[in-house]
Amino acid sequence: MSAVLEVTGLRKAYAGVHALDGVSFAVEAGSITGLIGPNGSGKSTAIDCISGFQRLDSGKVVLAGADITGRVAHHIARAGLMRTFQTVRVYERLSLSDNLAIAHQQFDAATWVDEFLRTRRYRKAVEASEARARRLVELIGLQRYYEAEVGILSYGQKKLVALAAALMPHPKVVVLDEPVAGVNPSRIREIEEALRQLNQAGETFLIVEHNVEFITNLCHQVVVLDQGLKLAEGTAAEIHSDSRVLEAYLGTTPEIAEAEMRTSA
Amino acid sequence: MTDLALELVSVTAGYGDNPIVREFSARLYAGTITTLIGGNGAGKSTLLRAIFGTNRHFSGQIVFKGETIEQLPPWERLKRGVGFVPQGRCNFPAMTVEENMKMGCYTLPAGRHVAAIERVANSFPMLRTKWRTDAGNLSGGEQQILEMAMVLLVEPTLLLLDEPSLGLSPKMQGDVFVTVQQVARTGVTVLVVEQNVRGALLISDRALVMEQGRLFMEGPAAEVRTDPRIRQAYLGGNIKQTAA
Amino acid sequence: MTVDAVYLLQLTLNGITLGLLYALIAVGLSLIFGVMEIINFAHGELLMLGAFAMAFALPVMGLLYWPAMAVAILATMLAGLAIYEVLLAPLKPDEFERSILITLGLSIIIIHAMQYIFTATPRLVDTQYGFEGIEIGSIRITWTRVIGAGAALVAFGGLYAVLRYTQFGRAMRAIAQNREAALMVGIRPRVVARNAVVLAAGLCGLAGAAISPIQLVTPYMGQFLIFKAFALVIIGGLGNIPGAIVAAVALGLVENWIGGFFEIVWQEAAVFVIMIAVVFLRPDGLFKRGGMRVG
Amino acid sequence: MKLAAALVAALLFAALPLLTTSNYIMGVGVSALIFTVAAAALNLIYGYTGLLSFAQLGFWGIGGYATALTVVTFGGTFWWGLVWAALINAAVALVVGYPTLRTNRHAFVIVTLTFALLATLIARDWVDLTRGALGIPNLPPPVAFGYEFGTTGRFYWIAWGFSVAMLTFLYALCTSRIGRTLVAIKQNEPLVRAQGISPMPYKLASFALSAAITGAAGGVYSFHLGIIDPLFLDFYYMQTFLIIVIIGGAGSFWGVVVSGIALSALPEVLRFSADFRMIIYGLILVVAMFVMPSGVAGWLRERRLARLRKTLR
Repeated sequence: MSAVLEVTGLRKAYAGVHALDGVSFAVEAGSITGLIGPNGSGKSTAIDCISGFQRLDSGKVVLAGADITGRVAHHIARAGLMRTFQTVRVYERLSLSDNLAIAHQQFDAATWVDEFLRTRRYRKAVEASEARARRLVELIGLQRYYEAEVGILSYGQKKLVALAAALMPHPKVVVLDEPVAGVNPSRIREIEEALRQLNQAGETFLIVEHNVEFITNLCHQVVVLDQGLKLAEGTAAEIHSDSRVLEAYLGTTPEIAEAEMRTSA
Repeated sequence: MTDLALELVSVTAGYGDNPIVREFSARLYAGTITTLIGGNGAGKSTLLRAIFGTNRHFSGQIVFKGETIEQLPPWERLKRGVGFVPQGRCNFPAMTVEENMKMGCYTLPAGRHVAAIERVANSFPMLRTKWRTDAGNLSGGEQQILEMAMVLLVEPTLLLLDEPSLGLSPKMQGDVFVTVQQVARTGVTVLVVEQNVRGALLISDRALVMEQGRLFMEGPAAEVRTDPRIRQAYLGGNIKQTAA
Repeated sequence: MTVDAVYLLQLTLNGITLGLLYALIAVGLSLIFGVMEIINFAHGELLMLGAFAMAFALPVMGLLYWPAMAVAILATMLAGLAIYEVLLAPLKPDEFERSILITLGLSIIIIHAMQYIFTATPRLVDTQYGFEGIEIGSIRITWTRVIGAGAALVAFGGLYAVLRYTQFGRAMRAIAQNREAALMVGIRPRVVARNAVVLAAGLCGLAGAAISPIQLVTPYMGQFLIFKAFALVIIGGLGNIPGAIVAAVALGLVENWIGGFFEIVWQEAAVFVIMIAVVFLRPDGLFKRGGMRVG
Repeated sequence: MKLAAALVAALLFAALPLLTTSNYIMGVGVSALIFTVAAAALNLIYGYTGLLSFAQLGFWGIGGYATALTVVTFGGTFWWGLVWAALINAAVALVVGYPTLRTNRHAFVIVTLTFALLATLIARDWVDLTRGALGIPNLPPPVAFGYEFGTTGRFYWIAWGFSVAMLTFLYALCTSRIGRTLVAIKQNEPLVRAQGISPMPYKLASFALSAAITGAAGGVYSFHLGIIDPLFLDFYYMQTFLIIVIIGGAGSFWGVVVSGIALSALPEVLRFSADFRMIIYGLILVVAMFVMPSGVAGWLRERRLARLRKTLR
């Protein structure tokens, strides 16, 4: 296996506070990699920097051999990195089929001239997009909503739509930002199963998630962040038995006695 | 620990059409510190906002000092003694510490401003050293303490704290926890949501554990601290399934 | 072209007085944007109402300047209160486009109702000072201009004091800086928004009253001033009060200098060119923005 | 269905000069057709792309003057005048749009508003070019292949052909992938960027196209009036376009077309004094923003969705 996404020495500070203080990790092609850590550990900042939604201060991001460091979001997407968002983002007032088609259109060869002339190239592109959309909709089990406006779906269903949209153009890596946060427990299993199937079909995922059980069940490789630093890295089993990880989640016992002395002094 | 400070009766609250906290019932006792814990998205912040009144209330009752307050706007609840320090930076960054403190007195009659500021500034000596500094130029920990001070000016009897130690160094976290303890010693009831669960439980009397918007477990802080299910609340997905 | 120093000085003084009156309008817009994140399109019509109120109050008051001005300010404040309670109070902070369209409708109604009732004939407003003025050498400025500029300066001083030293004004800055924190300390957003609109209306009424003896009073006078005020709000930085004042005075100067030497069309175009240049070079406005700073 | 209805409506409109000899009715017809095109162009930038542009008034005026000046001052034909009107406006839209769209949508609204009022002032004050307040009277009727469109009845055909062509073009655009992308940008710009699409070219293109079409519409309308003066930039026109879009339903192609035809005819039927008519327009705008902010089309759509929700749940 080779790394499809390599992140080296990622740094980002807001007003002097380090959100990321030199984080490096790699995502192997064909793997599911988890990125976990407690609140404020820098996970979201990391994927925002990788996907071009925030400027990084320093570091290097390489996607399938191409340096994409500091490029704008739509360039990075076109280079083959698709992402979802923590608070679900879909086009509420467009149909499910349109939601998926838009995610694909930047990746086919048809131009607007082709479209106006309805050339063969345009028709083939639409066919390919449609076939892919049908397949993905079947996978997420929303066939009966194919022509319905996405706005009428539930929160969990919208998360599935966002996932399907990210997969539309056969990206090299799909970055999922909290795919199961706020989703019904019964549905979490469905999402887990869908991701596993997609992975077996060759898709590569980088998943940021709070739900450690979900990550443990699914991921081949897990990276743990804490306070902007990489705390641990390894297989799910290794991470689960690493005491430092639990420490990070539950917090270290602060030196309260010491602090008391400081404040009374 | 018998005096009731706040009673939540089957509270359902959230945003828009989306209830996040569902039928949540709990009691807080006067002068105690209670920690509210639970995984991300469990509805902790939503519950605090519901008690202060800055989100949508669907059903249930919030009883404070023998009065139901769930229909009151936030400023009325503040006048009755419910103080809330939201998550993240919640001060006026382009105003000095002094001006921020004066804003904290907003609901007090003008005659009491000077005495209130004097009283609170005495318990937070750090503030005096930065009196003319813009709040936006303070460190994260200093801003957190300023925010708590701003709410304490009106002498609330119930203080709701949302992630007071988030983004602070361990040393500053310690200072914030000690401050919370000091506040509780003056008789204020505290309900705190904390990412540093261990630190929070160390200073707390009781703990409420939330899962999927509902109350999952409650008990004395010391017991909850050693309960193995807490580990699962953070590292596992669905407590009910794994616990069964 | 040789530049006559006296002529230049005259233009400069005229520019400053004009700029201060622009500033009164722009500051009001900035104040409302800071507190409510909306734009009041009908702000120019408040100015026009102020000018009309002055025009009607002066004869009744025996041409006495100050009482008539007080009447004009009071009248626009009442109009501002009515506008807030009926139209603006239901708006949420993110409804920027809706606020513009609603107040645009209001502006149409006010202009045409005034025109219907009072006709479009321009009115000349006379005061106790008539056309007397001060003369320094060959420079001449009418008292009405001097007093108008002076009243504007006093108003800015008063506004600064209110925003800086009173809970009433601090609450406006507080909401502009952090809405959630404002709720935390018990501020009632609607009350503060209403105060801001009434205060801004009062400033506009002052501007209208001060401008009425200088310019002809017509139902359309607000529209041509307001568009400059909009540009000034952009140049100064949305919601930035000192920025709007500095930009307004600078614009008054630039316009008068250009108008003194070039064709009038360049004078009108200047504000737009400056605005586009500012937007191009400094997308966030010329001055630092961020939560209605004063001083 | 809709297309068939549109075809029938277009043919009915084409038949108007055969049904009536009244210059007045045909004049109302010309206004209705031209205003509908201008409103549809505003719908492209506001309803689809989500950018509230007041600059349409400026484009309308520049288009009118550009066409008139091409014919009167520069000795070109009416048809070349329309081409210039479109090209100049597209260029102006790019110059104004590029810096402004980099900031935020608040700035866009205010800058376009300022632009519209500036255009009014220039029409009045740039006397060397526009002849100031007097305007340019007696615009000659357009001529094609020796046929002079000298009467209202004949000019009507130009207005009809122009609006059918423009509306067809806009319909094709709005229902294409480009139109769909504009809606996507309006709804969720970060998501659009995450899907590899750069929003800026789309926004600029829709602003420039909207400007070009509005400009050409202004050109046609100025020759319908036969005179152009600063009143051609009266805010009345902007208000009319806005009300058509808002009542019809921003973002709905057919909603705006239907309301364009209906609302341009309505004030003519009601025949109030100019001031009174404007007061009613203002009231309509205010009331619509409170009662029906998404227009008739939006209201119908909400009802349909509510039904759909019921059957799906």
